[in-house]
Amino acid sequence: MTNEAIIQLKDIDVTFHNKGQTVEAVKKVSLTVERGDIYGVVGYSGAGKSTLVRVINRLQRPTAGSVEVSGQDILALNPRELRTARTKIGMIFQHFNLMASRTIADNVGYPLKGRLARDERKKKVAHLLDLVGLSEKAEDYPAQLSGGQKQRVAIARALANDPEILISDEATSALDPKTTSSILELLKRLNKELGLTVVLITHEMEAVKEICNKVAVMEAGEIIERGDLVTIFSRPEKPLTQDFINTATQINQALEKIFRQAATLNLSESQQLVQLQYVGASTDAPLITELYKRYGVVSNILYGNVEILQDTPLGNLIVVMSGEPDKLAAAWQYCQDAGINITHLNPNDSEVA
Amino acid sequence: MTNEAIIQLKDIDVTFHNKGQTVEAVKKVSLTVERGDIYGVVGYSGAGKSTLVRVINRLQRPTAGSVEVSGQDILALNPRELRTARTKIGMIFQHFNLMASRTIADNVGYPLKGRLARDERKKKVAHLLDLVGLSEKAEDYPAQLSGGQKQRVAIARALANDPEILISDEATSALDPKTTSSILELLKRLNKELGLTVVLITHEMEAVKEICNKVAVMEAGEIIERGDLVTIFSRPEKPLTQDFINTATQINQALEKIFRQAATLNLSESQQLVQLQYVGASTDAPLITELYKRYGVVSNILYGNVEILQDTPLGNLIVVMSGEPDKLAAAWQYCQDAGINITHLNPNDSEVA
Amino acid sequence: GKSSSSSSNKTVKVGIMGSDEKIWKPIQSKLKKQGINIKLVTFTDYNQPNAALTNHEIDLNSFQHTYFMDQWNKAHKSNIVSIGKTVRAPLRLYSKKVKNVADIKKGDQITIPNDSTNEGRALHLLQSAGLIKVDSKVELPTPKNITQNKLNLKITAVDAAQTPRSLTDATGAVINNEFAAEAKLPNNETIFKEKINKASIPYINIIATNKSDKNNKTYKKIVKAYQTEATKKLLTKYYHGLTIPAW
Amino acid sequence: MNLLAKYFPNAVTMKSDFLQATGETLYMTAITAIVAGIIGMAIGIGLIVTQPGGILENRVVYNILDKLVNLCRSIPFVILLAVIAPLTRIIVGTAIGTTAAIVPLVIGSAPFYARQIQNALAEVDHGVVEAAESVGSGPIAIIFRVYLKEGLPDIIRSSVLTLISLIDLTAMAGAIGGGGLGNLAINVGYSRFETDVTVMAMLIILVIVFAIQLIGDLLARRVDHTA
Amino acid sequence: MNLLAKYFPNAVTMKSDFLQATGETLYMTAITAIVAGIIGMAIGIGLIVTQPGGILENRVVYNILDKLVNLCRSIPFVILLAVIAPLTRIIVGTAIGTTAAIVPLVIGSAPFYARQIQNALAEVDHGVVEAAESVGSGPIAIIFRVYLKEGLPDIIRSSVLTLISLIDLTAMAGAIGGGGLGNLAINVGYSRFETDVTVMAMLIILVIVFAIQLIGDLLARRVDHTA
Ligand SMILES: Nc1ncnc2c1ncn2[C@@H]1O[C@H](COP(=O)(O)OP(=O)(O)OP(=O)(O)O)[C@@H](O)[C@H]1O
Ligand SMILES: Nc1ncnc2c1ncn2[C@@H]1O[C@H](COP(=O)(O)OP(=O)(O)OP(=O)(O)O)[C@@H](O)[C@H]1O
Ligand SMILES: [Mg+2]
Ligand SMILES: [Mg+2]
Repeated sequence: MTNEAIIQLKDIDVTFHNKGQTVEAVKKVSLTVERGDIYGVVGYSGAGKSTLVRVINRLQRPTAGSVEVSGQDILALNPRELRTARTKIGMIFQHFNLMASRTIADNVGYPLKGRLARDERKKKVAHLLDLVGLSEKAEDYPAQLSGGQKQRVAIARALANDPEILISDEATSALDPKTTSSILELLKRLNKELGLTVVLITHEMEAVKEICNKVAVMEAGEIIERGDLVTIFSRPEKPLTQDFINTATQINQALEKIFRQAATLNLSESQQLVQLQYVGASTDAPLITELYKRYGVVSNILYGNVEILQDTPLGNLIVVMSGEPDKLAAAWQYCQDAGINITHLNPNDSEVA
Repeated sequence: MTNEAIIQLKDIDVTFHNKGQTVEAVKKVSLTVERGDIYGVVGYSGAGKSTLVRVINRLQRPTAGSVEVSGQDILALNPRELRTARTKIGMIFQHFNLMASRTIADNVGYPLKGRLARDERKKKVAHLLDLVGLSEKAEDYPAQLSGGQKQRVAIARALANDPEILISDEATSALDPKTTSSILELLKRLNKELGLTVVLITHEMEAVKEICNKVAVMEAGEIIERGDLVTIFSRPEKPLTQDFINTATQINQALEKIFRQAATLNLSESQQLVQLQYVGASTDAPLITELYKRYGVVSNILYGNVEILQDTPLGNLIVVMSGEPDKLAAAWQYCQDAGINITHLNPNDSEVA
Repeated sequence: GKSSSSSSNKTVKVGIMGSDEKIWKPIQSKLKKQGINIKLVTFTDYNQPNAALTNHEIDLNSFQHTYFMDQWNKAHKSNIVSIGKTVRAPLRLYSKKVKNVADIKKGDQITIPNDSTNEGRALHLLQSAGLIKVDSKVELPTPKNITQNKLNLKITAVDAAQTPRSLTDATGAVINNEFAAEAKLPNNETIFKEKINKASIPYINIIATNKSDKNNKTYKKIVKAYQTEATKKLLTKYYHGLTIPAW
Repeated sequence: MNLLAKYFPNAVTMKSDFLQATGETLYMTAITAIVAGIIGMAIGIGLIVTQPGGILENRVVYNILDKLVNLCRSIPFVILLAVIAPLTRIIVGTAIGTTAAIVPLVIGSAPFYARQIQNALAEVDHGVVEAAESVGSGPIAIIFRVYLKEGLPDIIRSSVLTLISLIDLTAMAGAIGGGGLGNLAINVGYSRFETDVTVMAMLIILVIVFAIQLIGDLLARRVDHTA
Repeated sequence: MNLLAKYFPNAVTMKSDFLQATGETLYMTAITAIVAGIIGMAIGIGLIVTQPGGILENRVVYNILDKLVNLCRSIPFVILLAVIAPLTRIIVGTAIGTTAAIVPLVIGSAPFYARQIQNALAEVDHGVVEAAESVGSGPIAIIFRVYLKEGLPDIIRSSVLTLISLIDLTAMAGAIGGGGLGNLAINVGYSRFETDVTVMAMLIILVIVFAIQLIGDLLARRVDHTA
């Protein structure tokens, strides 16, 4: 994959004026998406994510800033050029925006009319519906679909034009985990096989972890943090990012529960509750066994989350370590030397890390 | 909390007729929700979840079956009685259904009109908006809100009447993890403090794990599995349930990745990849240390998910165990005796558990 | 125009008011035997037949009196001329409530037709009945031009077809002969009638054509065909003496 | 004023006539709008709530209303003026004059307005109605607080349309002595060939029409919060 | 037949007149509907796409169309019949007769229909229009494949409303020799006090109105997939 920038937003401002009121939905945001990226955009509800991505295909003209897509200055295009540019940018809307008067098949086939012959169109629509698992609803109307089914129609429609860029605004928010997985897999496959660039707004950190290679975090109209997936997940800098990652791994809730649990409430002198965080190869070394082997320290995992992001393992364990105080100290030193981030937790502080 | 049944659905059928086509959205479903339950309903997109819960307040008249809520036969009520019954059942719609012509405050205050004096109403609305974090949008209109903001308005409105029962159809699907957490916390608090019974349709297994005490799994119009949270999560019987739990814990994806990883591809004779699953107290015993202590078996955690559901720990680890073959066998025996479910994984089988 | 040709198989279009069809139909059949084809074009609006005539969409029309024709010619700088008289259609004042003009009381309501010529004519009628006085300088007075109204009568202009119907509400109504006939109003409800004198000459109805066609022989034949005993009988049959032949 | 006299030689002499006619038109339009508005609104709402799938589904009432509206709409207005004279007499005591004109005007425009209201309310999102039902709103609340509120922008636009049609209709009220600008334009201007009177009357109607449209557009925009 | 003769003494003798008048009414209505339908539709669409925020936002065109529609709607139909006679003559060669009546009928109903279309299309969800824009649909595609398609149920309902109003309007076409059932009802029934003719003419109009409403309702229901 090349490092060519396919989407370049520079100093984008979007301000809404409504009866005297002014809402600065997006403030001085710059964002570069490279061809082949699956770029996750996360952030609080109302942070300006939808508004920002609508700027990419000029559904929303920014109040200030410049937009370049595939080398074209989107804001300078005339209507005809803009239409051509838009055919290469698929968009899945947060509110689906299906046409109530058309069947599912016709909704999906809408973008193809006039571009493909009838037979080819039919075949393609059937294929797309199959991809999203809605073949048997082809002749139904949107009003007869469940929420998730509608969302899948919107996904199929956005892919109909074989876009180079897909803007997905919460495209799996109404889907069950299994269907979500299959959709994400689909996007990943299109990304791998056809080089589809994806801008993925989502609030599901699982989705981000599963397919994104880059992430931007938005807060109050600004991008407060951005970077590649592993960096963001292993070393989040902003409190909001940390919060998101923690709520996603549910570590906060886990800690709360642990603090309430018997095992931790009567910790002896020789026991210590710690949180271990590590990235990369550390997991290959059998840490817990090692700690016992070397220092006789016994570790009991109360909560654990070891996962693999972009082929890089990421560990997050809460353990009770038991051993002689000096041995414990030695064990901690060992951990630190191995690049493991260690946090001592005090169950009697109800404050959570 | 008593064991009184507050919602009792018996043999509910819902069939839609559309131009000759017939869709059996719900088939012979019985469901009992007890007062104080937070009952999760999960299932594939299109499984019939929304249709089923709409039967509870008779927005959808079932084709067959009986509905009892708080001891009343809902299907037998006259319009006036039905209205009274409905005031006690709050509902958050999957598609929000906000009134475009009313401000956010008026949308939330809608159910209170005529029930509370103007001042009290204002105060209550302000309080509800504060709960969902939308105080500064009080005078805006739905069209000016982001997707998640709309959803929060719908939540506030559903709570306005101080309902005894809250039916929540994907109420957090458009919310970021932080906001989701705070909403779930809110529901939990209302449940604890006021005994609010909640029927929670969701596809976010984290949400289920976080607040539900019971779960029902729907597939193709039927409830295929139901029970209390820990049982369902620890011993899912149906493949669909397993799938959901696995996709939620991302164990499938993890396995795929692990199989691709260096550490597992060159396993020696004395190494074995295993998946350990345990419920309850097992975590209190420092398993991995114990295995080394007793059998000299070194365990390296490749993937781990240890979490606490309803104060019961639930472990799911994928480890590489290394040791003499007979020691390994002994270690496995030890695990089994301790009530730990052990699965041997063969990385060269690309088939996933 | 084209109708100036007097070839006998030529179709002549005659514009009439719908209610006159029953008089014209027999004339039509009679002329057919003489090789003259008449096409009757019916109108409901007084302005249209003259416009149609000057545009040669019709060749003749028979619906107006001389007075109306003069007014029209003045306003439209047109040259429509009379080629034969048809009938006199005196206006009458009817009442279901009183037997005599003298019985009309203060503040009573009288309705009159609202088309301008009949309106003016109706006011003149009321003047000659001694009920009101109108400004003599105005040719076609409207209720605005009433200079004296001792009885303080309420004079309301309504659609001509409404005048018979308004007898239920109003004390009196000035009604065109045509509508009086159609409404089959009993003669004894007439309390005043337009006099046939010099002043009523302009109100004699005519068959009119464009000046250029004034001498068209076919048209003259048509006038002749109208001015017959048979037509007189028909008029009596349909109008019970309300409409008086004027030839 | 000279220019006015030049182009409107007859009209300038009829200031009081124009004033009176304008007053009559506004009077007829206003009273009719209120009465027909209420009746049409009631019937339109009736049609929506009793229609199949409506909140007070009732085949009989729906069919009666539906047929009644069609029936009234089948009668050409000029005929209506005449045939309902007895009814007019019962209601306003006489069948001629400006006030009497209001009865046929109401009957002529109420069914039309009812259909407009029905069409406007048919666009109200069913999901929103369900949301109101789910919090225990009864039919009255749903009608006033959901249908009329949510449908308001469209109702205003339809009302403007009806109001302007109504002004057109008042032009025919002259038939029963209703007067008004339309009558002036037709019976003075048109039938006496005083074109300037017709033009002047139409100009005044034009001003009224533009005012109604302008106010309606403003109001509709003000209450429309969908974008 | 005896009964018919008893209650409709005059009407029964006028079978051919009724047939002809029905034909004329249908002819005028149909041709006007087609022509005014196309013009009104075009103007209505023009208003929607050029309005502020529309897909072809254009203040000048919008204002011209908007004012034009208001202007035409300000002219009472009876006046319209007369004032556009010169235009009628240019278009159909004559200003009298059934065909000639079509010109004023078109001008009288097209602006009304334009407003109806405008109101109907104003209800089309903006999000759906955006979805079409996002896949590169141009104005033509959005008009035909989104606005007209999504707005169809409402367009049908509005068309029914306009069509029925049009039939009412044809009643006045008699003024310029247009004939038709309305004319029969007015000029024979009403003016000649042959009530049975009026009633019979109205019954026939009633049948036509009911047929239009029925077909319209059926069609609207068939194309409405929102619930
Ligand atoms: N048309 C509008 N008029 C006024 N304010 C608006 C409008 N559209 C959006 N906003 C405001 O702009 C901000 C950003 O909205 P946006 O839809 O981009 O948020 P988001 O990040 O997509 O949120 P979510 O995750 O809830 O969808 C919000 O505060 C919203 O209220
Ligand atoms: N009005 C309707 N007419 C016909 N079929 C319908 C209708 N409403 C729902 N269905 C069908 O019934 C089934 C169940 O729909 P339902 O909305 O209950 O699903 P769900 O479980 O809520 O799905 P999701 O998670 O996607 O919201 C679906 O297959 C859907 O297509
Ligand atoms: Mg958004
Ligand atoms: Mg659903």
